[in-house]
Amino acid sequence: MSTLHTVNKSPFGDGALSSCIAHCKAGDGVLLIEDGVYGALAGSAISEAVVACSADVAFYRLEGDVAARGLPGAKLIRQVKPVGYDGFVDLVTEYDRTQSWL
Amino acid sequence: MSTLHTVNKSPFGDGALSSCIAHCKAGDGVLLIEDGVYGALAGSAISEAVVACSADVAFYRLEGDVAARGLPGAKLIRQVKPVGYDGFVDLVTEYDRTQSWL
Amino acid sequence: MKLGIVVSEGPYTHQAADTAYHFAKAALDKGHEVPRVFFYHDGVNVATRLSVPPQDERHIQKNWTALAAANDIDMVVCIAAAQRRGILDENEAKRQGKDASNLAEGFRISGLGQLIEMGIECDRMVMFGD
Amino acid sequence: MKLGIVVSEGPYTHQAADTAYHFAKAALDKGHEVPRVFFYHDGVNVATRLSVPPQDERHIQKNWTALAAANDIDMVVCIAAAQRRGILDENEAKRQGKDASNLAEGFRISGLGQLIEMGIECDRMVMFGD
Amino acid sequence: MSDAKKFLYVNRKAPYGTIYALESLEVVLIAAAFEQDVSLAFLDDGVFQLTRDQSTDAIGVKNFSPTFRALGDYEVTKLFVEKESLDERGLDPSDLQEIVWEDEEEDWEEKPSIRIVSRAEMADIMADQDVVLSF
Amino acid sequence: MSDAKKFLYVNRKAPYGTIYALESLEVVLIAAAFEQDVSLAFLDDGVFQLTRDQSTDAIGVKNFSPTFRALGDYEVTKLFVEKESLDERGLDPSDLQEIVWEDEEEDWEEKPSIRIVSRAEMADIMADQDVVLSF
Repeated sequence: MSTLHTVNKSPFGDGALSSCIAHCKAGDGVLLIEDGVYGALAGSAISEAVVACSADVAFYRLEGDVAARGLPGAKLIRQVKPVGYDGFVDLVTEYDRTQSWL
Repeated sequence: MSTLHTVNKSPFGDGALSSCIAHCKAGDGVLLIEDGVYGALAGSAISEAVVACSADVAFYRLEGDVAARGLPGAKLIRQVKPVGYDGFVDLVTEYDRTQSWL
Repeated sequence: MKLGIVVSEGPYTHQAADTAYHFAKAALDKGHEVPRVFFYHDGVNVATRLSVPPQDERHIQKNWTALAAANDIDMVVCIAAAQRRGILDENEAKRQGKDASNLAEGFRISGLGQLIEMGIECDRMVMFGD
Repeated sequence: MKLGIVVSEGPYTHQAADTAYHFAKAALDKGHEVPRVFFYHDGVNVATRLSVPPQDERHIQKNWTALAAANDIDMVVCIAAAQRRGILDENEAKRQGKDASNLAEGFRISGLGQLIEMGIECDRMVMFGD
Repeated sequence: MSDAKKFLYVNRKAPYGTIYALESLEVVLIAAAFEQDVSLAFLDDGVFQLTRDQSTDAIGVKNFSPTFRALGDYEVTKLFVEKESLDERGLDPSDLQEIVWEDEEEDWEEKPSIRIVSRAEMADIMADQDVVLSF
Repeated sequence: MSDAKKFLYVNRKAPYGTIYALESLEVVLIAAAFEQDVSLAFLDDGVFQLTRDQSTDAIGVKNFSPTFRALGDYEVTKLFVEKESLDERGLDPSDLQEIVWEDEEEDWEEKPSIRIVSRAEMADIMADQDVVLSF
């Protein structure tokens, strides 16, 4: 039994991603959507926390939101895997429940 | 020439108060309103930053918002002075401009 | 699978209604069911038929109305949230003595019980908000 | 002094429209002028006359309408923001081919120039939002 | 109706600045009629919803905090509050209102509804649900 | 109309997740007609508004980032971007689009509109305004 967490806010101005990471369990997934995709930026003030957590939690980013925001692939944390809206749907069905960190 | 800054968000989930403090100048004022009044709580994770800044910046809290949120006077940082809506108006006129940290 | 969707923020101001729309479309494309979408908080504002976005922007309400019609989605707008924010169907407008209504086609106004029911009957529930 | 006010969030969802109201009242009580209040972003939703809050809650739109009438405040709703969000006066509704309008008494729809003008002509400007 | 599901209502936002706390409570009151297994989680700024002595006269907004004390009558008796969230905010459990429910099975004994839990326990509670609603 | 006032438009929010960035830009375009002294500040998540290569096809939302490049035509030529905000987000100035204006007084020479400033300089800029609008 594991959870897909979605985070839709930039981690630089808002505590949602930090709180989500602090409440994740091994085997959970975290999907970054909307302004949440800024959490996939490498070399940022919060990227170490994401990389550390990714040891036992799977991280995903919604590609449409990444492209909209012009984030270059080379600047993204490689442990955060890209998915489309169809991949989003698959994740929702693969995990046992979804928790939105609004 | 000095500025009245208003902050209306809780400093625990949102970066507005930190950013405001980082951009204040000596002689400015910071008025905590709405959920911003949580920034007046003593002994919190951010109270030291407020106390340190209050050495050369005047801090105020909107009393109606403090009362609504049930924050006991004994738990508030004493450097943050209470004002009502009328005091809010006075502050706006006394400082040269107002900047809202939305 | 049956996927329930909650939209908690208003159109244009927050991306939630857009993301929920793309998610619902992708789910239907994959053969899942989306029996109901529940609009709560400012999400009820998606359901106004008076919105006139610029020509070069998407029309969020019309997108939802079309998707629901094509896929038999029950789009429920929370009555308590809608009343506060001025979203009324014709019956509600009459009952409240208002001279106009603004609910768009494909949406219906009902109670929060429909949200709980969706949670009970769907295999997964996804919330989009702020 | 002349104090200009901007309201950037919708009623009930955010406290902004309430705080702005209490601020405006206090300013007028102290003998200041509030020549204009500008409603932008979701703030335009304050201006719907279709809102029906519960009996034991304040009626934000009616409070503003009464305050403006008593003190000759020019309440301007941004046209571009209003169109996106479905706030229309009768003229706009006709022009856009809509069968209903929802703008409340005391509010008028106009352009962003009115916001800049307020900034130029007022001694202070205060923004309430999210 | 299928078997009872576990519903968790997650509250992470402060009251009054936004309406989420109030509208979350409205959902919980309705949910009680559906005979599901209901829990409420208060973490991050959500812990502020439960402070004592809220008095909203000056801001002209309805004080909905007494409603939390009525939850027991709706058989909503599990209010989990995260200790770390209180600590970060300079709050003690004694700053929260007392909320009780009457245990029918133990001669209507009054029991506390609020349970202070650690962050790790909160994570366990979240992981043990069928449906998680966030406000 | 009185003498020109100094207007600062403060942008602290990211684009697309919310509409503030777009509606801020709509204000700036209108403001340009009023012959005031206009500056734009980008700090905190506001720096994300200026990234290159924004492509919104997949999310179905209008890409408004090219509009920033038109600001020069409206005589809006001062876009202050905070260096510390870029650093915290792992961004370099080279990740931002190039925005230029043509200086009429120097034979229409193209000059950069974006000026990277320190946090302390940003505070000075804010303190030097008549009207500050926040989006």
